[in-house]
Amino acid sequence: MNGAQDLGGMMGFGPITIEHDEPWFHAEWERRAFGLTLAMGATGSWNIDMSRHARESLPPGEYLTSSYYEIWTKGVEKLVVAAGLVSGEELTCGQSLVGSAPIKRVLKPEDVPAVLARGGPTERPIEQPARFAVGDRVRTRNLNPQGHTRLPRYARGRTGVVELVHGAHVFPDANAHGQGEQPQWLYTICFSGWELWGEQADPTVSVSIDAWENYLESA
Amino acid sequence: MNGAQDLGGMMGFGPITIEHDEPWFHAEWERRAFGLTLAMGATGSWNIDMSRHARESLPPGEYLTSSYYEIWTKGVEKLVVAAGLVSGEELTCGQSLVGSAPIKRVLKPEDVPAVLARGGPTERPIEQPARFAVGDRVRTRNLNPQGHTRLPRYARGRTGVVELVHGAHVFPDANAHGQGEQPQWLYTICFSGWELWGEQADPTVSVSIDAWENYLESA
Amino acid sequence: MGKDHHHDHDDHSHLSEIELRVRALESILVEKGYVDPAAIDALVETYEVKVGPRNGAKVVAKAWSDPAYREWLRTDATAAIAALGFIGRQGEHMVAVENTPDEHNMVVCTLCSCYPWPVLGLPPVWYKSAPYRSRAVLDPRGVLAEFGVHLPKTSRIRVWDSTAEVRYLVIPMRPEGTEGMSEEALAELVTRDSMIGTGLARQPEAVR
Amino acid sequence: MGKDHHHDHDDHSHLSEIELRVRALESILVEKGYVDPAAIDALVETYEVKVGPRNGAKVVAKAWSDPAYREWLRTDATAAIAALGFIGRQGEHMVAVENTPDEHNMVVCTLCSCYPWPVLGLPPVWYKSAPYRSRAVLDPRGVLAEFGVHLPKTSRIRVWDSTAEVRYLVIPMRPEGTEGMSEEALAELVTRDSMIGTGLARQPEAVR
Repeated sequence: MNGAQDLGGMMGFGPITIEHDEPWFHAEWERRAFGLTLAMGATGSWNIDMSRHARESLPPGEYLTSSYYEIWTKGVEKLVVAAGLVSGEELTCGQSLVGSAPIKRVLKPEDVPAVLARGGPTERPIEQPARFAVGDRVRTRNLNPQGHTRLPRYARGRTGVVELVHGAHVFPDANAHGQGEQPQWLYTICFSGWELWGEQADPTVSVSIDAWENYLESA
Repeated sequence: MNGAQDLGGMMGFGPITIEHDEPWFHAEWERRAFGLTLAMGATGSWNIDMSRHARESLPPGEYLTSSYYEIWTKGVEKLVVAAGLVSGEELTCGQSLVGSAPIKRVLKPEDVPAVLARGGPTERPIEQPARFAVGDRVRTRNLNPQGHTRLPRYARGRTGVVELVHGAHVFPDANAHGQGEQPQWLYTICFSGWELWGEQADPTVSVSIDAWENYLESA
Repeated sequence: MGKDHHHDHDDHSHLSEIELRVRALESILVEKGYVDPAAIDALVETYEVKVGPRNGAKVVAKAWSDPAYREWLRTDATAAIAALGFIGRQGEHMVAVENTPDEHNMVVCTLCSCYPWPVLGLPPVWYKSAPYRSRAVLDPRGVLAEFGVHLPKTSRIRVWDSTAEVRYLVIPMRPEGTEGMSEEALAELVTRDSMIGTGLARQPEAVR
Repeated sequence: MGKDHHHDHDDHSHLSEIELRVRALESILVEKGYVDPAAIDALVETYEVKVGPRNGAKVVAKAWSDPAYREWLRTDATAAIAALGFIGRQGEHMVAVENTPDEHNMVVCTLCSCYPWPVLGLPPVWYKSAPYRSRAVLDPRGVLAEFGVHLPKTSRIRVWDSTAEVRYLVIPMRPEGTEGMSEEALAELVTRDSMIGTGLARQPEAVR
């Protein structure tokens, strides 16, 4: 979706605030928000693409004025309600009102190292051969889905070159909406700054995105 | 600039709120904000393109969470400071601290009808003939200026057809930055929905923008 | 989520903050002699009392009634509209676009809030809002549906994004069964939204 | 404009609102038995104490020291990094990109905050912030200047936008005058920012 998360090429946010000796967390609530997001993720009630979509579908003004872990917190709130695990009323009054819903698994502290070590690899074997090879010129499609996508607006309808072929990976545009993993070949596509930003761009710059085969056509 | 004002094609703002029997103003402060914006505009201390740029260069999160006349108010605050008419300190403490700066003219109540009737026509005679004619196929340039522009992101690098030729008009990209009016031919360029939004767009839709000659090249 | 309550609270403190801010700004500008508060009153009164969509309705009704005027409006809308006395700020360069059975016109300003003040007055909040500005160019059919306008699927939709100082006035289709109605009566059928393109003209039954 | 004061006020009330909100959410999730609070502790401890950019520094130092490892890192970064024990979440699919005198690499995630956790830990606030995410792809040279990195005007800049689950580790250039230094000593020169591409490796003088 063309939401506020799609920040590439936007202007007006001011300078980058660099914090020296930055702590990993700036407040206790950030620790809890981080941990409970990962712990709920580990229950298997949703996938990472659903999480990202929950965050990016916050109203743009809210997204841009919320801090990072605030966005995570609001994302988890949306996800637990959507998954039927918590009701909106429970969130409103801040306490559990009814019994719990069935859940696939609960992350135990002793399993944390193994779960983190396993991670969530997204590469999948598929039979279909890759349509593109390193060096091929491709054009990104001009897609504007209402749902989740990982094709940023600044890189739509642009011609670039295949630089890496990563194997087939879970397709977020489907996986975010409960349509299964639908794995597809994933490529790194490199564009010149000129192609992305026009003739006034810095000629020394090139930018790549990682793009699924469905995002691409031959150029 | 690629700021929050450039809303065409964004998603996530929710439904349109339609207010029946809507009043022209919703609070007294809106009346005053409206009137003082126009009254200050009439002093000739800046032009309309500078006003628009003052508003659109608010930080995106602030722009999207401010109401309409709040944005106008913040715009006037920036403009009076930039013009040297009011200091930041005066705005902070909410009162005039030093004498006034010279100002070109002050709008008197009895002149309001005439000033509004005159308006601010932007058509200017120029010697250079129009480069494009009705029916020509043109392509918008992919411009990403840090400054003001009236070429929205969704219509950059797109091919369309010249539908109207409006004469030469003040060029906002220059006029907003004190570079003079630099009038240029202005055209209405019509694009298919497909061209703007890709193959999944509604085939019955076409969209036009008004584009200055500098935004265009032959296609 | 305790959220609605918080938002309410925000809105209130917000409103008073902006009230104070506007008041302070006006008092500084007045004290410095840049602004005459009576001029503000006169500006507000103009657009609150004198200028509004009844102006545009007169233009449309005349175009419906008078083929020569309609032709003039098509070829030089600025002059044709000025002939009815509607001129000036935010209407300096007018273009009138006519709906037909095959094509529906709709106006937006995605970059700010450009709107033809002399014929329509000040724009409604929704016209200036992010939901309308973002979606009018991407999904005009969906936007029309939110306004209760359901066009045939084959109707073309033509969106005009007002990115310059040209201002667009939509001439809605004249409703059936209005033959012989006076310009004054016809003007009653012309709503503001029908001249933006988010509505249609009213049926004569609706105003009887 | 009374603005700074207002913002301070906002931040405080904001913080307490979000504190309450996170607390309520955790208590609901714990009460329902979906989350074990000790698991939250263990997750936080992992990334606050155990995993951080020293991991990546070891990878880089080894690549600087051991040509065979460097080649492995280039061709199969996931395996080469796993061989040092750095595996798992947000590092499942690794690619290492090497700076040269002619080309500087820089990593961003414009759409969220993708970052190679096993080698760098959690991302800094600036990496997740709108200013960095918006400008890294449009004006990387300007961004680098804000970080105090001034490349020759002819240097190519290669930006990697992490739009999928592939995570990028920049291998900064090995500083001059570091011949014969041990991997441990070399690792001291490798800053977090140099592995994101917003910094360079430190000069050996800087750490003596």
